[in-house]
Amino acid sequence: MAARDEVVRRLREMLGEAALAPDEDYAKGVSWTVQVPAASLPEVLGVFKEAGFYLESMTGLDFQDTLEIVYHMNTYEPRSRMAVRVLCPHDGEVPSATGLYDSALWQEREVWEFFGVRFAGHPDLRPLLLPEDSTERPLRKTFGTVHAYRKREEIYG
Amino acid sequence: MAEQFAEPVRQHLYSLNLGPQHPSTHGVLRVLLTLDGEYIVEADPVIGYGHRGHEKMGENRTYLQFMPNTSRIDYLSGLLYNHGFCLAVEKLTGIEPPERARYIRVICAELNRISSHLLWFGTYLMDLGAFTPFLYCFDDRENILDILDRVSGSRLTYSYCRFGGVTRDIDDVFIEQTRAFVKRLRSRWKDYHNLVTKNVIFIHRTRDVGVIDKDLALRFGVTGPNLRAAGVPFDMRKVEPYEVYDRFDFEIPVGEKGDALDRYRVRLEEMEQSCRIIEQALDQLPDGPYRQERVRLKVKPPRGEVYFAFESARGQTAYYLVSDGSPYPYRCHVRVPSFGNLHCLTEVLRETLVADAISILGSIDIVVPEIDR
Amino acid sequence: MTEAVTNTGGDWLRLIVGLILVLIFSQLNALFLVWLERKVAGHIQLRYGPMEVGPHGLLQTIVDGIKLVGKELITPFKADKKLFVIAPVLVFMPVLVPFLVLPFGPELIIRDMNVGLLLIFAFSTFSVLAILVGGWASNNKYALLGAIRSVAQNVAYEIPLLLSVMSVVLMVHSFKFSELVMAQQRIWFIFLQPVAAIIYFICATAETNRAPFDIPEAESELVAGFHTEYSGMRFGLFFLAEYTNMFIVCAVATSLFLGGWHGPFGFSLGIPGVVWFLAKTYFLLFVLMWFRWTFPRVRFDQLMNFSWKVLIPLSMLNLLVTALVLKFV
Amino acid sequence: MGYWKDIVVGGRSLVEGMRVTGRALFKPVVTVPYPRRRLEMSPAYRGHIELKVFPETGTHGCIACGTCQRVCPSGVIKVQGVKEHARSGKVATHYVIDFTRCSLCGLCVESCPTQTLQFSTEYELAGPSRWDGVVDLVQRMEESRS
Amino acid sequence: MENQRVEPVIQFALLDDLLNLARANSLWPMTFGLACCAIEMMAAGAARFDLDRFGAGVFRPSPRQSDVMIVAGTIAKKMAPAIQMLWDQMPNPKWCIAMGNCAISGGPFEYDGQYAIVPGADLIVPVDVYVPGCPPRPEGLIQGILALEDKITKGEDRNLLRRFQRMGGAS
Repeated sequence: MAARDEVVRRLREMLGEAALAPDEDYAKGVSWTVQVPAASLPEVLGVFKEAGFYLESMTGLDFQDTLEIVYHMNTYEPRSRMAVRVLCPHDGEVPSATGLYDSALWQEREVWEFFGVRFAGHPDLRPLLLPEDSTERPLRKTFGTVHAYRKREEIYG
Repeated sequence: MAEQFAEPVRQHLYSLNLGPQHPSTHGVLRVLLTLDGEYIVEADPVIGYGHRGHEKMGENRTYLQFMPNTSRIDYLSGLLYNHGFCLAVEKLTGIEPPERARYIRVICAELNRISSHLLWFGTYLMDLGAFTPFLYCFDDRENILDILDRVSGSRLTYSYCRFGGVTRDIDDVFIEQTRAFVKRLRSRWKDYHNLVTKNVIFIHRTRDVGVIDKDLALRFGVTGPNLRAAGVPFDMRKVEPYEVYDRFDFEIPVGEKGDALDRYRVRLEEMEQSCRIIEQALDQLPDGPYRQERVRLKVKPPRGEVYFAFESARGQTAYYLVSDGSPYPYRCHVRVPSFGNLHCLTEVLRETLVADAISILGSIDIVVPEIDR
Repeated sequence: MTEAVTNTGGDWLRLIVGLILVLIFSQLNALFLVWLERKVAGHIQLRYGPMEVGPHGLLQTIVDGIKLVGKELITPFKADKKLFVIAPVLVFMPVLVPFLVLPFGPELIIRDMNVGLLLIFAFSTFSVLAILVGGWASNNKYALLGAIRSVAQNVAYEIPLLLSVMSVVLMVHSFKFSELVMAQQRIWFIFLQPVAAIIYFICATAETNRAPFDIPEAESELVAGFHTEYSGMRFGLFFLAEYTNMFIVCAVATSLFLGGWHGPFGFSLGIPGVVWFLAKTYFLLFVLMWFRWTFPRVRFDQLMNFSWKVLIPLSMLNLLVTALVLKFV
Repeated sequence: MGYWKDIVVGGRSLVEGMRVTGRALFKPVVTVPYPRRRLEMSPAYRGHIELKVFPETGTHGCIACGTCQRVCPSGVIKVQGVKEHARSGKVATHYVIDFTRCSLCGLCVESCPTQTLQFSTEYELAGPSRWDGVVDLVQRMEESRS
Repeated sequence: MENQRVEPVIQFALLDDLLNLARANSLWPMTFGLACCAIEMMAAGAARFDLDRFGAGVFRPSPRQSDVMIVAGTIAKKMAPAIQMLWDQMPNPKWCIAMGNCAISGGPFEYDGQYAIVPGADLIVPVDVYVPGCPPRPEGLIQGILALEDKITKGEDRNLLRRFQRMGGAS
């Protein structure tokens, strides 16, 4: 818990109160959600790295109006998972986290390969799971058979 | 004239393909090795040969229809993934499974964890060149498969759990077979220790080989037995207790240096701890319904998301489900432990021999279609 | 085995009959050993091993042989054609020659040369060259790695092998097999030279690329080692050569340390010499197979350290002690 | 002195390992000689699905409602039914499954309103052609009944 | 992908029968597991359902020395050229067993809009025997291998070394 509170304090100074949203009873598996503008992503991840967090998982979400990347950060203490959410336009650009976390090397290649969002500063952005010559973005909602393609506020209000 | 003699020693590096089809890559992993003689200069694992598109399938079928996929992502701990997916959806929808179902799930999950570790133990020894322990482990593993087959109907890809319980109740034959199995497995430790743990060739092949320390584990997101071997007691069953794991007392085995020998010891000890959990769960097994009746087949969770992490045989696995109120998940991301475990190889394999590379690859226990999802 | 060959034109007749017998015996022995290995492996691993092909799978290796003969022989495109084709023959040819001097029975040595032991070791090093030729010619990185490892391994284990054998030869002052075996009339040399026997047996397993030292054709590392590119009967020849080599190494061990055709402590209990010899050899072969299905594989540099730092000093020490004891006793 | 101790300890551990495999040599064999002796399937075993014959009606109870067809994740089931006369319910005449695309998840068996589906205990299905897996369960039931 | 069987000009009936008998009873599979079915293939090779009893237990790692390629698991599109190359590297009298629903028809992963897998091994390799199941039991794989043996010797009765009924009861 200590590392998490320390990170929350520093993020509150950096991004202001509005960006942080607590989730008290840890029901949804995340204790704090931080909405971060793309530009200040490296500093935010830097704060996490100093506090001893590791990059648990990176997920891309495709909505009609925007694309969103969710970084789940966690450390070895109970109830200390935090989600960092970054919005970026379709085929937009997000600063890469490979400088801070080596695990981002592959995870960013995967998000790029499936969603088409470029990562500035990534050493070698080439397909990871799909064949080398593949150009299609399979996890985009416009690709293949999918149930629904919604706007972001229809889910997150 | 001088240049003619001062010929710089050109390093003859050549690249070797530990190809997609190789006896010890546990599936279809290709590692592109740049070798200088026998020493590895650069190792670049190429994955994707087992990519089946689980996450895309998550978006065009209902929650319950995704169930068969969960036990095929990591087919060695199929029941653990089933169990995790059910818990994630139950957290999302608020369904409460009856007590008995929770205990049945924990017993079957721990049995599945033992069978996954046994298979790892066998294939790891086969990578090191000893064929016999593989057959002994499969002999034990067949017992577990019989027990789980008796209750779930299949040997490997169980679709046994449902939201709100399990498909079939366990009977006393199951309980008696499980107790007999635990007793038999405990009697086998002595043989395994004599045959493998004390064996001097095995010790020389695994001590100080492929050291994954805390810092490397943090940078690459390594979890599970590989992380615990580095000395960090991080086990989701203790850190974020889910289901009924907080009612059992079991320790988390921890290693010191994080080399292949520690990973081996941690996994062997973990099998023992799973046996303890099973025995305690069998003692406290309540009776009552094994499944909640009023659960609709087409579950409609409220809008929102859940990130549910649990401990599979290979490490911390998590389902990130985003629901838009319809019976179809909007996004279904699976955080897979072997992804990080394999990724740290690019760092660990430098300056090691080819024989060591195989030993390290075997000791971190990866399942390739799980990495490729 | 014919008892006493008549002396009219004795030598030539003896050689021809001996050669025919050697060819038949070495082929049958190789087939039997392959079957024995699969059965021993099976029963150690709590399973049957070959069962359905003939009674208890006896026809299994014959059927394997026929199938291998019927397979297509593939020569890789960029392989060095001539060397690639010769290598299996080169491997198999030197393996037959040592049968000439092996002491099967008191009169059953085909040609009892006084340099019998040296001949065996000379030809055993020849097969290493053939493996190198085979590995290099198949233009496959795995095969090349396997071949180079095999050369380094055989060089490293040749020296302790010879040193341990020297301590036995020192006691008998001759390389002649018949004298070596006769000297063990009452006491087998394994009781006088236990260290040399153990060192010899370890080096023998390394020499035939088996058990914990099977690095050249390490299945889990180098796909199939030096015979990765060989298909059909070419691979069959490598296979047969390995098993015949195993027989020779165990036969030499029996004649040097376990008293050839003598029964224990001189009592031959009425059993003919040949039966004693074959019984002991096949027991040693069983121990070799037992090694293979128990131990993991040694890593390459550990293999080298073990030979240069442990076996060679020990065998030298043993030789020194034997010389001193012989000098003053 | 570590040099000698290593050799002795190492040697002893190797002999220890050999003792384990040596003992295993004389242990009874674990193999089930399959074609000669078949294992008895567990009650819950999931072979491919088949239609249950109800004793009272003497035939299957499928009313071709299509619930299983909709619930199947891989779309393996195709059901065709016909109404004998206006008022009575539908009865399935063709129940075709493509077993080579079934994942044995059991959703159809659970969701069937008349509980007429069950798992068979069949596992010897090796065949020379890919289309052996396409089976009409109604026809199969009639053959097995006659 | 049908391959025409060119009949050899000179026909030695007896020799062909002997060779077929030998090939049927010593099928060396190649260690080639893709996904879940690979585990059941290992279980078939292990102690309880011992494949070595039929001479098929020698799992050769290199395609040069193996006779039968058991495609066990889902064939990803990225893996298809590798399977094709392995098939070409095998020496000629070679056969292929498609084990498991994924290898036969894409199995549970086949739906319209699937971008990642090849729906069926017979699209890239000529398959001789199909073993359905998800995953098939080890006995199912043994049935497949025995069915392949019967196909090689053109009929179970002509397999002189066979002393049991494949599909029938225990002999």
